[in-house]
Amino acid sequence: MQTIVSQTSPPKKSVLYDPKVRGAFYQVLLVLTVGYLFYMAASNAVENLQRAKIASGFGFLNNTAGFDVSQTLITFSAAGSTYGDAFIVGLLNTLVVSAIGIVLATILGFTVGIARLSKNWMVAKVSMVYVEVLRNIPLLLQLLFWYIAVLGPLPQPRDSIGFGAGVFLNSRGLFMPRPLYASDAWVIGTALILGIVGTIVFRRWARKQQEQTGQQYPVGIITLALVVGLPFVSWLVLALVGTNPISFDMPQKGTFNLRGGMQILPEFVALLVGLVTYTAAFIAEVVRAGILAVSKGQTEAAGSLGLRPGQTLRLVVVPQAMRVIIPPLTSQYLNLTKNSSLAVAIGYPDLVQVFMGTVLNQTGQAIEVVVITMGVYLTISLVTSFVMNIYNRRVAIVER
Amino acid sequence: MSTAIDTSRFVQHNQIEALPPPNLARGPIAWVRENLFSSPLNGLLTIFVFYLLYVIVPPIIDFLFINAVWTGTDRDACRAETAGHRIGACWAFVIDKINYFTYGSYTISERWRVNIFFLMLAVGVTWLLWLRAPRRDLGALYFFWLFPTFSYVLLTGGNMDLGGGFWVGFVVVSALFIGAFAAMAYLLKVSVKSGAAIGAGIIAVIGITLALMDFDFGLDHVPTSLWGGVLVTLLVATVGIVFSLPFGILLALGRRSKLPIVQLASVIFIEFVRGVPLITVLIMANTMLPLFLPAEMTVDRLARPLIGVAFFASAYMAEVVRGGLQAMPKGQYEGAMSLGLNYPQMMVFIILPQALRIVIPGIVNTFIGLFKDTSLVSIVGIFDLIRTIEASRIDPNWAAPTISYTGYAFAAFFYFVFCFGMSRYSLGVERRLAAGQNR
Amino acid sequence: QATLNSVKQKGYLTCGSNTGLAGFGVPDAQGTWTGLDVEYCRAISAAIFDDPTKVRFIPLAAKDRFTALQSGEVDVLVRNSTATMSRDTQLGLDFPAINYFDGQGFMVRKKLGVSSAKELNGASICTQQGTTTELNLADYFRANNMKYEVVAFATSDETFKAYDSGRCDAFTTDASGLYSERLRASAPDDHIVLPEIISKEPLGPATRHGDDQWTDIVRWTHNAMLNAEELGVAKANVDQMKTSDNPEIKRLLGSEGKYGEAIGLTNDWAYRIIKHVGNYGESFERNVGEGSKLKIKRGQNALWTKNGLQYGIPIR
Amino acid sequence: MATTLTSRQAAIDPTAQPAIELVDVHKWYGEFHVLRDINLSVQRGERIVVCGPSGSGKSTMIRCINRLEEHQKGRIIVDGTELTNDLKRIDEVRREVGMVFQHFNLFPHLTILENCTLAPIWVKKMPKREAEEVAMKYLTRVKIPEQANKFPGQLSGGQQQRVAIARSLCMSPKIMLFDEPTSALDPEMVKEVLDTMVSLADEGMTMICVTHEMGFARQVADRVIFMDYGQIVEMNTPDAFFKNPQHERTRLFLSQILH
Amino acid sequence: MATTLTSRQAAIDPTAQPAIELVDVHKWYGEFHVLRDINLSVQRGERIVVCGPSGSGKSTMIRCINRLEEHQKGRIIVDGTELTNDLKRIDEVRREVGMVFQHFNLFPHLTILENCTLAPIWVKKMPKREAEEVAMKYLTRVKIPEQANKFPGQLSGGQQQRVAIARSLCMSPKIMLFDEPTSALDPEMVKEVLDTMVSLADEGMTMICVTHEMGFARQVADRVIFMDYGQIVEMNTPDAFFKNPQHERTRLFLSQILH
Ligand SMILES: Nc1ncnc2c1ncn2[C@@H]1O[C@H](COP(=O)(O)OP(=O)(O)OP(=O)(O)O)[C@@H](O)[C@H]1O
Ligand SMILES: Nc1ncnc2c1ncn2[C@@H]1O[C@H](COP(=O)(O)OP(=O)(O)OP(=O)(O)O)[C@@H](O)[C@H]1O
Ligand SMILES: [Mg+2]
Ligand SMILES: [Mg+2]
Repeated sequence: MQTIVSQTSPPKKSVLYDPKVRGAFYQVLLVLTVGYLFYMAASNAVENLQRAKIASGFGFLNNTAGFDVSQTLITFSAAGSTYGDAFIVGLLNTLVVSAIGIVLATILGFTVGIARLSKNWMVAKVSMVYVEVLRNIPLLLQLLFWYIAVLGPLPQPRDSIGFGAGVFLNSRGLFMPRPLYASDAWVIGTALILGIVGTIVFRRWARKQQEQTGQQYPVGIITLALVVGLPFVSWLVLALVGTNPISFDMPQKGTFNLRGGMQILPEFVALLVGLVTYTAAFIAEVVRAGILAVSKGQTEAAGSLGLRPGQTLRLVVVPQAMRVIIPPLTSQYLNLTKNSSLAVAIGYPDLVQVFMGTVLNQTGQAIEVVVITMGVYLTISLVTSFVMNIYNRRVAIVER
Repeated sequence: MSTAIDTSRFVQHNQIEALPPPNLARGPIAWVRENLFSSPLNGLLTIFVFYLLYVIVPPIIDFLFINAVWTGTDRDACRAETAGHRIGACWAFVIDKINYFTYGSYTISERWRVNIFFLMLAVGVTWLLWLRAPRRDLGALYFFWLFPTFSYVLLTGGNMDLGGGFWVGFVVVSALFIGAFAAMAYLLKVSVKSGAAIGAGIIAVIGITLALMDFDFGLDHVPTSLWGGVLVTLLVATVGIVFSLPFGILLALGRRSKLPIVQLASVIFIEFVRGVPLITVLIMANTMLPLFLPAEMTVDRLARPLIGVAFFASAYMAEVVRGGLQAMPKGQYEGAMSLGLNYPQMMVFIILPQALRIVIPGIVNTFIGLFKDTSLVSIVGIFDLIRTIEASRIDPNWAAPTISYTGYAFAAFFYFVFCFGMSRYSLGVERRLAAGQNR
Repeated sequence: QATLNSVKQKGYLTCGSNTGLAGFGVPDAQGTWTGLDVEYCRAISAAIFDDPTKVRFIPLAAKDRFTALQSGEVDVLVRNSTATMSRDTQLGLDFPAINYFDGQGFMVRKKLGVSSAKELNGASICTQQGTTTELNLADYFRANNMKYEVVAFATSDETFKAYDSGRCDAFTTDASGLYSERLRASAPDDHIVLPEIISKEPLGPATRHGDDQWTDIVRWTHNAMLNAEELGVAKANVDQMKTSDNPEIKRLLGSEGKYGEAIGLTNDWAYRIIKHVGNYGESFERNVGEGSKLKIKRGQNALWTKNGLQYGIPIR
Repeated sequence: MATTLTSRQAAIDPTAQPAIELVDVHKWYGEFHVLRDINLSVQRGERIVVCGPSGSGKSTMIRCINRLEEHQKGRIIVDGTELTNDLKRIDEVRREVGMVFQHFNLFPHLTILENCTLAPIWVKKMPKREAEEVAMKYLTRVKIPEQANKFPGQLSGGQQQRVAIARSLCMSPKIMLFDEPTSALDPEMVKEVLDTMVSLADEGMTMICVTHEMGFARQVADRVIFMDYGQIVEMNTPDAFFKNPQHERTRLFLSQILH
Repeated sequence: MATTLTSRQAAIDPTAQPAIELVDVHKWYGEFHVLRDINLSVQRGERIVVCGPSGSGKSTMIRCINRLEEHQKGRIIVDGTELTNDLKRIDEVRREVGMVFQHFNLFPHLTILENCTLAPIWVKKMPKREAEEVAMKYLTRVKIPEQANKFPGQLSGGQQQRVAIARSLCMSPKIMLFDEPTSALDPEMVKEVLDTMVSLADEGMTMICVTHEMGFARQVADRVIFMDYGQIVEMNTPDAFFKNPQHERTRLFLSQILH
């Protein structure tokens, strides 16, 4: 194990060839370039703003808005509300349409995705056509189409289509009775909460029972009975006793339009339908890929253990497919939320329409408005991907 | 055939020929039973789907073809009162406006220039996407340099009129630049000649590009405010593609860089852009870009959304390319390194060609997204196809009930043909790549 | 800085125009613009180059128009913009002239049987977002203690389209706009414009604050056209009028005094305007007046001599 | 390993109802005739090894036995139940028949223990505690009780295959089917799995095993079946089969496999 | 195959500067100490075979020699150049050191010929014509000139590995490193590759080869090195090494490998 170390000349270090030095050089270069660009942009902006006499700062959020918005979830009036309120109105409208859209798109998307894998040739092909057509046409076009498709055939308010029970449809939207809660409506609420709590308790108990005795219970039916049945029964009892816990504000015909009740704007419907059908096409693909990702061997193994198809799906296929589905599904949810900004094209007052549209134009404070709007979307995205990363780490299939 | 149930010893002496399967497994009836009515639930579903199709398809066919109006010069042709029958799609409207939908208000006598642009685009796309086309390296050069430059000259008319002063300045700066390259090469102890050559190459590319733009080819200037329709739609998409691929690759390399600041900068850019809706990026480009530029500098109104779209697409492209880079086995890097290739050589000759090939489907899918997204420029007032349709459908000359639907159907058809074509292409490539792996 | 110099150097003038408002500024299929507003631009071009076609129009949405002017993208904005104090003082703009005295009004379907804006309580109203219209609307209904539902759209196209397809009971914008948009309705005769005017909307060209010479050119282009009408100088007779003895006409057409040079132009600047474009009355009649499809009465926009508000400042 | 062929033969009662019976079974994949007139009767406690060239239909045959594939002609009777389209019967049959796949097919999202208890809990409605005890018993049997709380991805191939065997055993099947259980394994891991199978065989489990491990066949099989072109070409006791193959095709095959 | 040990020994001049020298080399992966105090000096023309159990650091050692890995302590001098952070020197060293990997690492998007000419053209700035001539020479050397225009995916493993060797040779390296060049091959292909390596060795190429092909070691090696736990445990002439291993660990290892 003896080795002779012969004399070699000590290495001459050439600093320029040291990767660390080179790295530092490139990075400094980058920082300088980016910094310079930012500096130029900022100084130009300051100069331009001064020249154009545009105010800066976020003070404008406290100024009176002076305009009205068609759909507001908080009280909002041209006289009393500020630009800050307008921001909240827009944000809430975005969130509402996104939230409902996500729920519906998920349902439709899973249905279509599973249908694409159906053994029924007809069902599979129709789903395929649905997916291909919807995916390959711009959403904007679809929204514009839905908007006229929704608006076009609807009658003027005077000729409203009535569905009975105070439900009307006309070109101003869908009108429904608005529930008014009487003082003892709390009973129903309590019943609902009791039902939910009861379900949770029951499920726990059923699982324990199963672990101990192997006995299984019809969890689904009992859940339904508790969550829906209990409130219904309590309402029935109250109604029979004579106090009516819930009354309805019915839409009435006015000069131009129906008054009172609850109104769902056609813009909202068009946006929702467009977003849901479009996103569902993408979700369907995600779902299909996820299910296909679970190998046939898994189903066969489960089958050969004697699990029934339903059980195989629930215990073996779905848990594995979900791991594949959830990450792309989340990005579809994010896409839906971001796409809701196309509301601007059909006049639904979402964040971009109200804030980046009206407020920006009324105040001229482009930088502040753009920064706030983008900040909101960015926050939603970052929070979602942060949560997703945690989830992914938790469910990742353990490998050697 | 003697049964062998109880024999534990058995030898088959005569070969049983392959028989056709029993009849129930074949024929249209069997097919229908197996594929449409295999169980009561399936039967029900089939009937439901048939009903659905019955409700949806005939009216669509009816609208698009049977009751459609193909000829006419104004609204009278497409109104039930005047035409005297039920009216479906008013294709006469599209035919009447087709030139507007294609070129916008582009000067009529100059529209041949747009046609050449379409042709050059088709050539470039085919060259790049057809995997077995000859000299695809030249194709890339064409698509990412010559084609954009020529298109610029052709569409705007070129003749930027930079003036002699500019060119004097350019020559001085070029000389300095080449000198800097040579000096750097000297410092880095690589061949000064090749350093200067690289510098000169870069200058030559920029110089030739500028010279072409500056040269007066005798083409009339056509201001971008006149451009519109399919021209603008394809233009926005093309700029997005031409710009986003190289820039996306740079961003992807940046994101995988070991240098923390480079990596951080790439990550911030990519995640920022991917976190916000395109429409906000467009509005920002539209309203804020002028604010960030010096007062005397203005950016063409069409160029603003182009810049926005290009950056937006780059971020998405970067993520696709990064996927390809990550899929490259470490052995390829090591093989290249052990031959003594340096980083740029390794990337250009070994890693990127393979990584990009793997992600062709991803790239094409990004293009599809980009192509669909071009429609959003209409929201910021650019006259793309959608916008020209929107503008035409309130033309009182053509005011008729089905005009809007017809316009949208036309646009939907246009986008569908392109996007579906691209998606089939990417599927084909994907299959071929998968097949190649099993080789 | 000096817009006139840069315009002369470029060889053409860039004008911010409406994206399309019939009678005021609208491109035809060949991309040629016509309208009362854009003729101002042609007039300026005629004054500078003796050629009304050295103009490039850049169609601007309401929300982009002032930025475009501020940033120097356009030399002058001829796009039915309301002159207000805040715009004049805070946005760095100048409104050198009012070429159309307007006010915000309403349009409704005849079928509704409404004859006054006061009857619009509870109506839904389509309007364009980011405009003074939107604010005036809110003020008017509040002042009259009426309820309404507002549906706002980004562009005037979308707004009118929504109204036309029945989304709203009423459509509101400047009265001139109402007439112009009505032409595009699928059945123009089904709609009426209500008599109430709920705001003052002095519309006119706008220039950048600070370039006085350029602002003067725009201002005097307008006044030259008004004075020409008042003096009876028209496109057809301008050459005859050149020989007129009337000192006012002489000053106007440049045969007396050096008024043109004072604003950086030639002395026959006004002659060029009238030769190529005509006087205000001609332009009005041609584009929006009774002779046009819009059929708007002169009304407030008649000369002061005919009980209108248009008052040409004397050239002397 | 102690049982000799003679004592084994005695243990099987040929008069009792056979565990598995295939009568004139034919199967097609589309136009392709994969199983041709298969006749086979397996007694309780009998151990059958199936071999044959690739594509000869070995897998297809045993997959038909627990109806992972449908046959189109003939009858298959497993444990007295004929396999038809009747779903309920299939479930019953599958409960009695354990299957071990070439690629293990463990459920990657469940721990080893959960893999083993899943079916007992949901199919046999066994209390969880009890199912776990059973599972641990069998995991000890296959000598990997200490891996119970790991995930399949964390085990070596040989260990995974042993888990797969334990998982099947937890359902206490009467019959075990093995489809080339060792061919996806590294040579050193094959032995572990074969040992486990030998010890199973010693306990009198009825089993059909597709394998090319001729050592295993010699050691435990009661009969060896050779298949080719979807047919059973030859069937014999291992001794006779290896020493004195009757059919030309068998001889050729054996010459290749035994070097 | 003709050279005998004695004539070989004469061919190496121990007084000349060594081709490779490792002095007190240590390397860590994170906390894990993979190479511990490695001292090795390889003379020009010498052929070294490295063996040892899996994970003992064999690959790591030879990867350090062309700096695919960095060492953290000690000195590595290749062909008179010490390996430091200096990029230029690394390129120079890599030009002189050819490496053949277990998994070949051919570039799948280039033809065989392009694989071989890429580095000569871009690193050595050789004209393309000339590079192709050189490449064909070496492809003929490894007996696959007719495959020049195919793609790697179209060749068998053994052929691919021979291309990998030819690719390295095209850079005319002074030193060749082989990292288990035959272990990813089917047994029948191993011979082709070993033959190629033997003929290389016969020409006096300096080479270090990680392999468990003891026949190869006996035939060509000047010295055999046995590594374990990141250390060089034993180093000797092949004769002495196989007949009379000194260290307990070596004996154990050899007993396993030689059956
Ligand atoms: N789902 C299928 N559709 C069509 N043909 C199939 C299908 N599954 C198998 N086959 C064909 O049926 C034949 C028998 O397949 P099987 O898997 O039973 O062979 P095997 O004897 O198990 O072969 P191996 O030893 O390779 O596993 C093969 O030719 C195969 O290609
Ligand atoms: N990138 C790395 N990070 C951390 N540990 C590593 C890394 N690469 C190798 N190792 C560890 O270093 C040790 C030595 O690895 P090396 O590849 O040199 O072994 P080897 O002797 O070549 O083994 P084999 O015969 O399996 O190829 C092993 O324990 C390995 O797990
Ligand atoms: Mg098989
Ligand atoms: Mg190794």
